[in-house]
Amino acid sequence: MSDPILSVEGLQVNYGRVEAVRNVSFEVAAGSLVTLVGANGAGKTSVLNAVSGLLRARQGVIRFKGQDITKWPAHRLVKAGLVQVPEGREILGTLTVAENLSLGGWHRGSTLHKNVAGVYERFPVLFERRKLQAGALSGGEQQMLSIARALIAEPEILLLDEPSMGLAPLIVDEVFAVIEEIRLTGTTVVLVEQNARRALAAADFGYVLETGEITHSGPAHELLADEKVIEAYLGLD
Amino acid sequence: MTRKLLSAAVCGSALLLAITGCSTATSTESTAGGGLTGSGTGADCTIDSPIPIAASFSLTGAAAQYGAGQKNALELAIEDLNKVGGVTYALTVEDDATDPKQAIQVFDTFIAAGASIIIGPTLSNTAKQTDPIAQDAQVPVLGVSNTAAGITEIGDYIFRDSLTEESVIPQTVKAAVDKLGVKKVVVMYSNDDAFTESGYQAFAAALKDQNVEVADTLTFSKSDTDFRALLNKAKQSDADAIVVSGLIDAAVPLVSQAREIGIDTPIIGGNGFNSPALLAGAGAAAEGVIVGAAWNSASDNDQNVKFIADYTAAYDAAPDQFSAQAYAGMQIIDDAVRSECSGEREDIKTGLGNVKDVPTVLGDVSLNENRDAVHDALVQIVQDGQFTILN
Amino acid sequence: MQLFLDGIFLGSIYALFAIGFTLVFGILDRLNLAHAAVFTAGALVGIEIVTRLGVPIWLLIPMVLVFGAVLGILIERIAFRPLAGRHDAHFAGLISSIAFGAILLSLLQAMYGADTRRFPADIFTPTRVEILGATVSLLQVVILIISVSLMIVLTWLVAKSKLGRGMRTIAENPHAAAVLGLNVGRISSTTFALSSALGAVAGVLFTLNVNAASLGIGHAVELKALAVIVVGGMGSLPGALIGGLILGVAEVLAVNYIGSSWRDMVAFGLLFLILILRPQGLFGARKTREV
Amino acid sequence: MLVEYNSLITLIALTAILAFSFYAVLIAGQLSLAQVGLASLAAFTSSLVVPAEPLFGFIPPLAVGIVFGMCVGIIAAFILGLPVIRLRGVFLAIATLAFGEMVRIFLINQSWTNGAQGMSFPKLVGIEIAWIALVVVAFWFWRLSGSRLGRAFAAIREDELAATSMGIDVARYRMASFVIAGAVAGLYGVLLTYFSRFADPNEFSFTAAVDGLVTAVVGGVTLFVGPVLGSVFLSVLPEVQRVLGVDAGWIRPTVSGVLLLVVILFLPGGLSGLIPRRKSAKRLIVDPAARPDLPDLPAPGTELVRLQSLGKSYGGVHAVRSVDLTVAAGEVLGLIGPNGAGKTTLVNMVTALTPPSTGSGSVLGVNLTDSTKAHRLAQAGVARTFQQIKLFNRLSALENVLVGGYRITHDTLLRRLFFLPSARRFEREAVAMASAQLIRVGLGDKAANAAGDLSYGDQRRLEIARALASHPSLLVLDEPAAGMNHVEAGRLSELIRSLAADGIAVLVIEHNVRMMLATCDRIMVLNFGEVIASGTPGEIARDPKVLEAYLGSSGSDADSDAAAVLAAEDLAEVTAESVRDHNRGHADAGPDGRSNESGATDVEDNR
Repeated sequence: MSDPILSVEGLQVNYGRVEAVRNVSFEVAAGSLVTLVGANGAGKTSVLNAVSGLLRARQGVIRFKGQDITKWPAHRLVKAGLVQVPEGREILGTLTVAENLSLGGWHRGSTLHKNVAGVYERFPVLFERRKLQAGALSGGEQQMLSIARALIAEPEILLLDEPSMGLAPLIVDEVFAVIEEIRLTGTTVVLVEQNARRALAAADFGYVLETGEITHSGPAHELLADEKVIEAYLGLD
Repeated sequence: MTRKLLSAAVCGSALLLAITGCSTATSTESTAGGGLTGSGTGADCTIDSPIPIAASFSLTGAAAQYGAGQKNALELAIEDLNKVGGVTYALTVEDDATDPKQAIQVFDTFIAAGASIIIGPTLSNTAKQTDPIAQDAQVPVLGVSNTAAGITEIGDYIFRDSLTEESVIPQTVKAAVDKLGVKKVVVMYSNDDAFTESGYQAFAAALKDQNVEVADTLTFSKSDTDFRALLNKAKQSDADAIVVSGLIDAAVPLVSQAREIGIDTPIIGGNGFNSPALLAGAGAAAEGVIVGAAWNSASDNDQNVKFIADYTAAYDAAPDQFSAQAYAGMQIIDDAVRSECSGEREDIKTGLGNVKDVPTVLGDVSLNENRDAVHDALVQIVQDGQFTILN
Repeated sequence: MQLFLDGIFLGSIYALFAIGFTLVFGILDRLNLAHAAVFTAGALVGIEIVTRLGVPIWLLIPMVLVFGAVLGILIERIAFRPLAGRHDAHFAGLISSIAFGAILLSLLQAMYGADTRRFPADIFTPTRVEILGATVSLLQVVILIISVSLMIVLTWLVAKSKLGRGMRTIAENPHAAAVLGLNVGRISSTTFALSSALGAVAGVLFTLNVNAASLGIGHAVELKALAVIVVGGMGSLPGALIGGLILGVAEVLAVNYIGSSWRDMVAFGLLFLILILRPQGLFGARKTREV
Repeated sequence: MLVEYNSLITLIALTAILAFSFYAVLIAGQLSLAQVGLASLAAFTSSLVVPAEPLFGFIPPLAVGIVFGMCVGIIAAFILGLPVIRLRGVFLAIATLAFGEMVRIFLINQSWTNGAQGMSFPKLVGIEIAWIALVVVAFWFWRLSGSRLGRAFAAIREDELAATSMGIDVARYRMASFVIAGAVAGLYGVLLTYFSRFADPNEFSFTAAVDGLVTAVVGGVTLFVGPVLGSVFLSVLPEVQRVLGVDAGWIRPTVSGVLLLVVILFLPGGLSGLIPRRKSAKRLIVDPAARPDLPDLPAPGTELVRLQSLGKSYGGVHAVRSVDLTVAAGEVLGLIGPNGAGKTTLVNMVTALTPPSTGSGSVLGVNLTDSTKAHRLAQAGVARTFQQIKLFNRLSALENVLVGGYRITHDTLLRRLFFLPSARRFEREAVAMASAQLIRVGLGDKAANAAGDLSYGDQRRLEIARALASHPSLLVLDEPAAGMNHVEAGRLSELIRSLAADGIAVLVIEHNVRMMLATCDRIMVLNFGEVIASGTPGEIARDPKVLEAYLGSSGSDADSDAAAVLAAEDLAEVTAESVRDHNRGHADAGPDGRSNESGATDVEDNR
């Protein structure tokens, strides 16, 4: 593997006295799509939030493009090109679609308009609804808005947290198609998913989390083929 | 665990009760040793030990601006009196934080520490809570700023050198009627303050005595600073004068705003108006304000002239009536101590009972049989930026 | 007419205080009880600046704005930020801001003593104008104009500017704001700075208007301002202005038709009635918060 | 020489009593600033009735004053409570603050109080009476803290919705805490004025209210000694500074302010947080004999729930339309359907958290109408869990389950006050019942852990245990398997079956279709608020409409039997994958409940 764009070593995250994440290490190669899969409560989101600066790591080192970013606050990371699409979409329901998008370009004053235009081109439905309150969008549209909003921040690496959550299977297809597109533009993607099968099918490399620890890792297709992994740790069959 | 805690708490408090219960019996008897009696009388009196004087003023909190001046003046007085020789005073000043509960604790501390006399507290309503404690412990108290009714009635150990509003205001009203021919007035007062409310009652009585018509009575809050609405209402009554019982905080904005909205009639104020701050703050607007007061800064009394000069030099601010009364209070105590030549509580009490025509910064002061101050009150009018005497 | 104008002017003072107050309350959802102390500090420090440096009034206002902003940042850093993430942050912030206000007031007493202070008499020449048969002072008109323009500028700022967008984002969803790369800490600080800058200037204008500043002035206005922001609508800037004016007029009417001793009853009675008669949901979409 | 501190010690007790008045509302999660207003009402009115001589020759005047003052406090608090009790948080604080100021202005304008000049009172209270009163008050709150009433207050403080669904009448208990606070405030007012011998209405100002609140908060509301600690700390502080020779003046309030700031910022639980937290006072009681005798459950097969064309719309949007449904005792009925299909809205209507817009329904003999209160239904025997876990996070697991037992336990406060043996017996019964439920869900070893510290799956199980503790006839589970792996889900399935075997009717929403197929007797499938299929698990697995709902493909191609069968075989797989994804990942988001802000639950949205 070439020099990873993102590396995590020995990460530990606590909530009060509860250890949510223990000694997690992984690497993400530039331009790749890496997925963290695991059941609800396995600690996937905690890992992602620690990387994106929303949570303080108790222990461990996180590097982005060679720099130690462990203690960087979220806004600095976004500016540096590490952008997260949060779980639950977190769109701002009382703001319009256009306002939501411009918030994505908080640190991109000069290129904001170009980026928004680009996003409207890719997601015509958002252009149609740009003056609507974001809360009035359907779930799938909201997810697209959330992703689009992140793209406006010009991410070098995009962290996606459960993008298929709460969406009908057809919409999930669309979301994964968008992820694939993003990846083709050269943006590195870290995808956290409960929908292990879908995620592994799309990814280059996968890590399996269970109760805060990485229990399996490997090229995604190998994990996908490893029925034992799927059965034992993901509760799928 | 909880059970243990509780029983510990119960035992602890029981113990506390026992101890305090016992110590009450042995308490409060006397001031330290016997060194507080001396030889000689009056100016010749010599007492070896310094006499412990305690003062409780509001140095912080809402009444801090009065307490600060009182403390300054008292310290100045002690310094001056200690220079005279023969008798020395050791002063302790404590802060009641404008909180009666604090004042109660301060009084307890003073009484237990053996203070010969307690000066203060700043506010009358606080005094009503603290003075009974001193009365019970037979420690004399000299109020230097308590003007409300009922203070000295608390007991025979309670004195004051501050003239009550009842003794000042009738003179003020009379002077206004005599000299200015006032027939119809509007009365304004802050009804949430003991001092100003009792001032109002005195005004109301005096106005009735003088057959002055009260066109309207308006109240405000002691924390108010915008009086335009009230003044506009007062203006409509077309009165000859506006009578105000308020603290200096209210006086300055009230007077300024009255002039601003075009009220040119005299404004008659109580003790609260008697402060250099009125002249400094209201400037030209203060012209024509009539103030009945226990103390006149313009008085040519030697002591007063010196006091104002010394105070101004020491604290870089002009003294007000509160300061003057505090200074005078110490002069009265000095007289009482020297007359009995003793710093014992009982002797000071006796001495205070006999205070007669003691020269002070307030003029010659006596304490009457009700332990209230008797001295000339002055009615002043502001002219050319100065308080000048009207009567 | 005179009555009405008196009420309007009285109300504009309340509004001036309330606008800064409600900025933090409405946007960051924090009740900053140190605001009254900032108000007092603005007045006293303003007097100090004028007395010492003899600056004219138009120069004083920006200086006090800066002073207030610094105080606001301190308040946010000391009394509010350390509480972030605590489940009782609303409630603890109430108490910590009380403590901060107490410290500020006692430091002010240390610096300037407890005496009532004033601006030198010549700083603002009192000019009286006749409007519609009523007499008003120029200063009152200026204060009203400042209140209204502050309200307009702030409303615009919150609605349209990038900072305002950031504020609203934080108000709606601080977590999303952080994800989007907004510097939540800095925007909170800025909001506090704005709020306190307004509070400090309000103190100066208030003092100019009534010609007296003591340590207690903020406290007296604080309770009325609380009434104003509830009456006007929690967190609404135009509401703060309108609420202030309503309260001012109501008080003046109370003085004239009910009796001046019951005037303060009007403010609190109004506050009480509004809270009871209108379900709390009407004041904004904000959910109940744990206290 | 303690005599110089005589007043100080008395005032510590009095201040602590005031702080207890704030404590009384704070423990129920309310913030009221009316306390000093109530105290001054009590104090001034008591002067009108307190006789100079003992009443009837033997009732001391002070006793008359105390009783009268407390009654005034109670009545005034009740009258004030009627309009304001439905306000929350800061709004309640502001409304009560306004009340306090109104009382002050009223009293100042009364001639019988002498207005601002104040009134004198005889000195009837000394150090002994003050401390006796404090001990009585503290004792009362100590006994309250472990009683059923105390647990109800704690539940309301932690989560009102969960408390309601436990059968706790939230409005009534909030009023109760208000009234208790009023009584204590009245006591304080009377004691203070008959101690200080003088009072004017200004002493009972906003500032005094804030001081009282600060005292209570500094002391902490997690332990009944909090107010006493707060009072000692704040009352002694000036005295200590005086003894240490700190200059009178501005330094003292500065120091006090800084210390207050330090306590608030660094001691989240107040001073009482420094006292080592008792390891959940109670241990599990596993002795089956200790469990209470419980009424029998309805006979298996009895119809417990009947809904007829029940519907709910929000502003024209139909969340649920015209659902008919019955549930019988001993039966497990499953509700499945894509996200947003209206499942949670439906169970919210069944548990009376949401009033229906159309149709009728009856649950355990209670009709579902606009005015049906959730706690009434809970008392009739409905218990539930929530999609967004709603535990009482700061209480221990056992305490959570004890609150759950609210419906079937006896009120123990009075008995506890007198240490009656029955109090111990009732408590043993309650603990035994709670222990049994904890053990049943497999949390026996975690009884003492704070609920908020448990892992996600354990929190789900704890919620079930809490629901079971009320001995329900109908149990409603909203996504109970979310966050569980398949082993845990399997155990949960067994648990649900065994509950049904006991005769409990179980209504369960779950996305884990495989588990549902294995667990339920009947399954209803909802989509867009409508029932699109209903039947046995076998029938459901083969229903093309179900397939369509989940796959979102057009149904026309799936008409042929062959396709349907094929698709049905895929169903479990696909649904298990895709549908489960919208569980919000509560543990992922952290047990601090952050996800409460980010993703409002259906329940919250609906209210």
